[in-house]
Amino acid sequence: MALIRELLVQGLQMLLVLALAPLLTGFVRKLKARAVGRQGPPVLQPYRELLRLVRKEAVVAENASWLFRAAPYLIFAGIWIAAALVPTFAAGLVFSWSADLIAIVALLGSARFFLALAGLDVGTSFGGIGSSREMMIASLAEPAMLMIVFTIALIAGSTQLSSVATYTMSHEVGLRVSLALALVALLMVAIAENGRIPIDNPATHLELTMVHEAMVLEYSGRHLAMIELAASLKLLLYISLIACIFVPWGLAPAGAGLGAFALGVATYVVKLFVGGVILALFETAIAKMRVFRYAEFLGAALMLGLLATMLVFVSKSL
Amino acid sequence: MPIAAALLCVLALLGIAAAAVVVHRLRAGSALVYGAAAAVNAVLLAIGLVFLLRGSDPSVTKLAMGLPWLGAHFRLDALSAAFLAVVNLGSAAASLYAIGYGRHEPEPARVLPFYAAFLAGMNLVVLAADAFSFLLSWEFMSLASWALVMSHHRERDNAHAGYVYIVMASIGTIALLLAFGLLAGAEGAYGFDTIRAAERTPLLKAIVLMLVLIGAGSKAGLVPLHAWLPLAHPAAPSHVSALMSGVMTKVAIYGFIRIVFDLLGPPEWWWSVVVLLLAGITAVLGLLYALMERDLKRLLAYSTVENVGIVFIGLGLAMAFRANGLNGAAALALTAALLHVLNHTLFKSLLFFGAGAVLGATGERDMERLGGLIRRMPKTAFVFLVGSVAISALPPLNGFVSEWLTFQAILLSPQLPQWVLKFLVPAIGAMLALSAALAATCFVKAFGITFLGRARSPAAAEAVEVDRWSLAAMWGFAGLCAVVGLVPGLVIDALAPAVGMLAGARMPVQSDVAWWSIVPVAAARSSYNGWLVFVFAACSAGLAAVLIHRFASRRLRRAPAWDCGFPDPRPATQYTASSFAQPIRRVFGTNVFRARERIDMPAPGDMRPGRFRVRMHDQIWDRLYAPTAAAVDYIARRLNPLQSLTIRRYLSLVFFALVSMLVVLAIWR
Amino acid sequence: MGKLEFDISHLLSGGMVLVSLVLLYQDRMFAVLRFFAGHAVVLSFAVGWQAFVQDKPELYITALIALAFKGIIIPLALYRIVVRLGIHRELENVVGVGLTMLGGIGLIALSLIVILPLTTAADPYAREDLAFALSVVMLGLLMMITRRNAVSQVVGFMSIENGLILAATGAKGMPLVVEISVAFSVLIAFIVIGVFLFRIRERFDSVDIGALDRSQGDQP
Amino acid sequence: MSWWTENAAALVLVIPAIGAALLASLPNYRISARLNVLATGLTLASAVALVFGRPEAGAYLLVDDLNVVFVILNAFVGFTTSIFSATYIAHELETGRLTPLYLRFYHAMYQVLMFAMNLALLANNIGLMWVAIEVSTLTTVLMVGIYRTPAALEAAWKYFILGSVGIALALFGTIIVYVAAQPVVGPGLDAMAWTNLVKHGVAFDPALLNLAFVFLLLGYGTKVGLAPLHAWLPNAHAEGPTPISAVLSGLLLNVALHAVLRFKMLMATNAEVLAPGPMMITMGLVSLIFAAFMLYKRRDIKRMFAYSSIEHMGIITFAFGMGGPLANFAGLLHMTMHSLTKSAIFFAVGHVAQIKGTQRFSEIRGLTVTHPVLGWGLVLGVVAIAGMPPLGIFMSEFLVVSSTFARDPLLAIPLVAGILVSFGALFLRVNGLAFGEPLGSTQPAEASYVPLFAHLALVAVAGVYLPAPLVAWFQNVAKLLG
Repeated sequence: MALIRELLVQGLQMLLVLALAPLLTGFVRKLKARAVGRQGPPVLQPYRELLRLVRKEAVVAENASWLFRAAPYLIFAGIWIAAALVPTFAAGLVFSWSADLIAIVALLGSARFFLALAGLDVGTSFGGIGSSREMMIASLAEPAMLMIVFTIALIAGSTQLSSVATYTMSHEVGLRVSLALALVALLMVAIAENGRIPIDNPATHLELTMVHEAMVLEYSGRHLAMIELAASLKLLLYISLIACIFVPWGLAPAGAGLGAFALGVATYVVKLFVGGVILALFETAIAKMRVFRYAEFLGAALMLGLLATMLVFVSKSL
Repeated sequence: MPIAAALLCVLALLGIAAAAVVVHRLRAGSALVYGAAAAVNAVLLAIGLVFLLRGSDPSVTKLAMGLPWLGAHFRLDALSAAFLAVVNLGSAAASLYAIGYGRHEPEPARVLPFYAAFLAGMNLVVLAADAFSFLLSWEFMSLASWALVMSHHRERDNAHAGYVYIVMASIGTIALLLAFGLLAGAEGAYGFDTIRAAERTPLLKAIVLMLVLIGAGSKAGLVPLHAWLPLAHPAAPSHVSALMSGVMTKVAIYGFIRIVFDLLGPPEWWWSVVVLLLAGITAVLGLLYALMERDLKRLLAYSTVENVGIVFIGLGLAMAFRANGLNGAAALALTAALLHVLNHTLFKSLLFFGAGAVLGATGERDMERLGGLIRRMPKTAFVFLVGSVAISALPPLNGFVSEWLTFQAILLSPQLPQWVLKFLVPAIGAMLALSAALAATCFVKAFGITFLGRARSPAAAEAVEVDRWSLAAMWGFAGLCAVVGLVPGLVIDALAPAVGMLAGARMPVQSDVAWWSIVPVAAARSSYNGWLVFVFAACSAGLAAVLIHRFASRRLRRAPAWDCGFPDPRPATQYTASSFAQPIRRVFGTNVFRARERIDMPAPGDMRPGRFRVRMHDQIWDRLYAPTAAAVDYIARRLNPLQSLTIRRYLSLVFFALVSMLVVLAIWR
Repeated sequence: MGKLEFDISHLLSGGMVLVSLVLLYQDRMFAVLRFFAGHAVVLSFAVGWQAFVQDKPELYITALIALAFKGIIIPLALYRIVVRLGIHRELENVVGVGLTMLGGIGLIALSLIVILPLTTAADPYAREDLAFALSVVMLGLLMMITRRNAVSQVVGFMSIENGLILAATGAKGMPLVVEISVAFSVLIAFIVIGVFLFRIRERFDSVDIGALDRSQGDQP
Repeated sequence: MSWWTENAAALVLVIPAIGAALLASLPNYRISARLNVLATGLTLASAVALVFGRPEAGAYLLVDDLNVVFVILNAFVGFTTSIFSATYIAHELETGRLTPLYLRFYHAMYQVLMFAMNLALLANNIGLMWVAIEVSTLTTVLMVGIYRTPAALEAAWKYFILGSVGIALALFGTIIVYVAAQPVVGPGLDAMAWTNLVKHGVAFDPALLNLAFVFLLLGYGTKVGLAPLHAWLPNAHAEGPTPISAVLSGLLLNVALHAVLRFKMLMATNAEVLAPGPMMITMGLVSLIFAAFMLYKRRDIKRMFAYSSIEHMGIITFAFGMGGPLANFAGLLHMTMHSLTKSAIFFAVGHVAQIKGTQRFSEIRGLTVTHPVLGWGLVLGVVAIAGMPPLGIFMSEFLVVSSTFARDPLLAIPLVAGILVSFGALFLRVNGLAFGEPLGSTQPAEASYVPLFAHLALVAVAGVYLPAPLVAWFQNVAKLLG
């Protein structure tokens, strides 16, 4: 009985993230438009786009291989699973132990792996640009991410997100320098990973500096829909990750009652809202970088992460 | 008596080698030899596995060979069994693969005998239990593999590769020889059991460690002793490359573990600092080299260097924990290392098989002349993809598991008392993470440029799928990559005896954890469940696909590539291997390789094509190897006149020798 | 042995050292040959005297050989070769005579020093004799390496043998001295060198080893 | 049989002597080649007989553990070389480099050389030993010069001058030993007999022994080919007929080494003398390192392997200089293995040079393609001489290096360096010789592979398995050498 309930909760979480992701994207777009004084698309626009895309027929390049057609589903699946494993409204989900934070990061890595391959599959110049830059960014962002994971794991004594969340809630962790650094680093990584300004501009086309869009240039129809959905899922994932690690309050503890869950969902939505607002403002505030400044940006993230890890020992030893 | 059986198998291999000298003339000769070798390997594999799973006691034997007063000792214990299994797993697959691949061999006479001898040598190293037999097998292994590297001796590079290889190998052997000299002492107690029993001063142990790092490290490919590896591994026929990269480096790692963990006695904590630093640098540099490569097999060879680095990170951690009596943690780190040994054998052999298939089908190793093979040889492409995902440490395949375990071990580093280690280990973790991420980049490049896109040369356009035998070997290893990745608990438990004997503890039993997930320390701390993740992903992907095809559109139209409106049919417009690596080169290359880009852009109206050239320097070669060679050459040149003096001058030499000796005699008292 | 005998043998072996020095000093081919003959004669006297003192008649043979071969035949043979090759004028030393003499003195000193630590228990004559013989040997060697001309090198070599034979006869009751001296002088000095000079002459009209060294097997 | 064993020692000397006489008088070279093989074969048989029963030491002849090793090795290599020389010489006659008359001389000299070397080994009398070594020098001088080319004559001349100077020094040493022995043992032959010398060595005057050893080491060391006394060796090897190169490298060097060892044993008996070890170690290391570097710039195959002989003699001398059961054992083993391997290499090289009509590296390539058997034989030989397993030299180098490093690390470093440097040179060359696009004549070889592969087989077996009696015997000798 309990198991079934657990499974239901888990399923609920999966559906929840799936449902909220486009909304978040649309919300951010809207907000950005407003911030620069435009009307902007309606908040529900992303849902419409997805529906339109899946209905359209898919146009595929002649020399595209099976990998090209399989990739979108794999990418979507990878990111969805990852998103489903991050505690959003309830800690201690039944399958949360099937992958810890490192595994989640790696799952995103697999998704990216296939995305980059898909970019290369048709053999166009744009696809190549996109993939090579995406992988370059990733190969700098991942170490930074893992440094952050280390920091958190060293403080919380676990890489298990549920445990981390409960630890952050239960203990009086206090304001740790290393945690602050980790947070900053995590934000930078999140920006890079989601291809937001200043790394990449999700709204561009035909710009030699674009990364993600260049990769998916050949996609259309349902495939494109999958990829777009995956992209917004990823954004959601990172925000809920930050939320779960740094502001876990409101998460329903394992095996809690319905009330707790309701509260959890509510707080979660609030967190997403706040995250979206911050992101939108940040993006409108600054300009995009040159491609080869990424290295410095992400290098800074990596250094912050490393510094955070080092500081953990110091603050512990104090 | 398992050891006797194992030795008989080795004898059989030697027999095959001898037979091969004549058999190769037959039409089915090579198939015969490889088949026989595969069979023997299978038996050895079985011996190793049974021994491990049964957890039997060491089985020892002594032959009246080798050093007369000592005899040749052989011993099969958990560690040897584990490596026996790994070695023969790789060898069996290689032999199977070669049954098909060997047909392409122009001169089988130059491969077959040495192939079997090489296998025998590797097995003997793992079984040997006294310094002499160990080194004899070790050097025999090097010799046989040298002959294999020289098998395509008409290409000039191969001769050079073979030369560098054999010289480096002998340097390594000499280092090990010196190490054993210290271990055995002046009376020459060369038996491993006596060495194990002896007491030593810290200084002596430190010297031995350094020598072993040189000896085993040079064979395994630790930077900066890796220089021979990317030359020699690709030079050999592909199934041999697979053996050298996938198996021989493991034998080298076995040598390191055997001496440092088993024979040398309890480690000092600072040893791990040395090992960790070397390992971290190896992991990152190996991959940067690989990223800069455009030769598929050399790329794979360099990535071997990286993976060796990862294994050594695990070993270094194990040392650190062991030195501080944290046996549990040591067990975790060591398990990670051993598991990665197995994993690397699996996917590196698989990838080399794939590269061999490509080479056989197109005659090309240069990625810039390949491309689009996923359509010409889909099966090979698929297994190569599996290998690439696995080696990039991506879930749900095996590469991820071992790196995940290594990370878990790194996360235990706060328990270490020494501040140096407290700070170093996370940095090493960062390096590990960096290398993992770069590995993904590298293999996106390797797979993407080779198999995706459009064919860059006629050869690639006309490629055909490889034979059944080769495919069988590749499928087998791809399957194993998946199995180990999905249910790693079984392998971890199988490795437990070996770990227990070295680390003094073992990881918690995994096979009885709920849902077969793996829990290195405690469930609350961290856990991972490969097959569940896989099932989830598969289901959701499948579900999504089905739903969309069922309820939304399933229509598909083939059209020319869109390419933002500027499609260009010429394959030359695709991204190439080097252009793919360009961002990374910009980021790292300038310092690591002193990479300099020269762009020659014609003035407007000038019709000649623009040119872009990159020059890179292997700094390790330039600063370490080239000067050494130059020094030897210089001395040789300066001494050379001494052999064309006049008789009178020679007489004066004699005269002065005599006088100086008499003077010595005079001033003696 | 008594005082007188000792002094005489001492004198004779000392005389050999002296002659070697003189030999080292010469810069004319014929003079070299002449003094070499003298060297041999002194040797034969020394050996003869030992034969008389130790009354070992077979040593007389050695003395006779020394006198006949080294004193007369070989010098004559060499003389003829020199004449035939017309090399009697040039006799270039490698280092100046003065330096050579200094070296010679140094060598003698060295050999004395080396022999010195001998326990006095050893028969005194053996000590002296060894010291002188050693000096002669060293001087001969020095001569070989300071002369560019094959003939004078051969001479140097033979003066080494003289030293050896001096030592051998000095050693009381040493057997095989005769055989050894025969082996040496006859075999080496005469046949082989003869053979070689012959061939060398017919190949490169000179015995100058410099000429021999022209064909360095391994040079480009 | 019993008669055989009783007179084995004498036969080892008599057979070559008779052989020499016969061969000198026989005009037909085919028969004489066969007779040569027969004589050496008989010598070998009687040498082997020495294992079963050995006569007690006489006034002139002595058979003990030490020299039995050498005698048998000597007879064996002499035998195989004579087989090789039969085919080799035939070819030389076809190409007209030698005339029947010279062949007659050659074969006679071959037997004389055998006789001289066996005598040098068996002599119980230092004077006799000296005479024998002298004779062996002269015979080899004549054989080196046999081609009468300018290069050959020069080589012979060099060899002759340096050899006889060395021999002279050795004689002086011998005399001093006698002077040292005479007061103790009493005048006469007894004072020159090994048996007595070793027995009474304790009482000898140490100063004299020291002096003697200096001269003996330099004198016989010249024949061993230790740097800086080595000058004659490369030329003699390069210019003489290859069988002689094989015998020189494989045997004559050993004979001289045997003499040095004898005197080392004598030194070992006396406590006050300064240890011969350091001197031998120094000369060994100098030879090793010098030769190792000299290997690089060689253009001539035989010359290169001559230098490699110097190198190995260096290692052996070093090992004996280190002393102790392990090092001495290793030294003996290394010496045996080196004789077999090096002569095998020269067999191969000889045929190669005959086929290709040149000895220059630059004109030979891809042997394993054009002449697989010969090529791989050569590769195997080089692999063996480079100290690779599973061949014999690996075992001895293993023992020398490891024990040295354990006892005196600082000495091991130059040793190891030398070994590595020479290793590099050898493989650099074998890469060029055996592999790559073939170069030079591809005519099939009419070669005698039996000696070549017999030697290599022995070396290969010895690498992994040494028969117990041989071991016991070596260990015994190692003990004697102290």
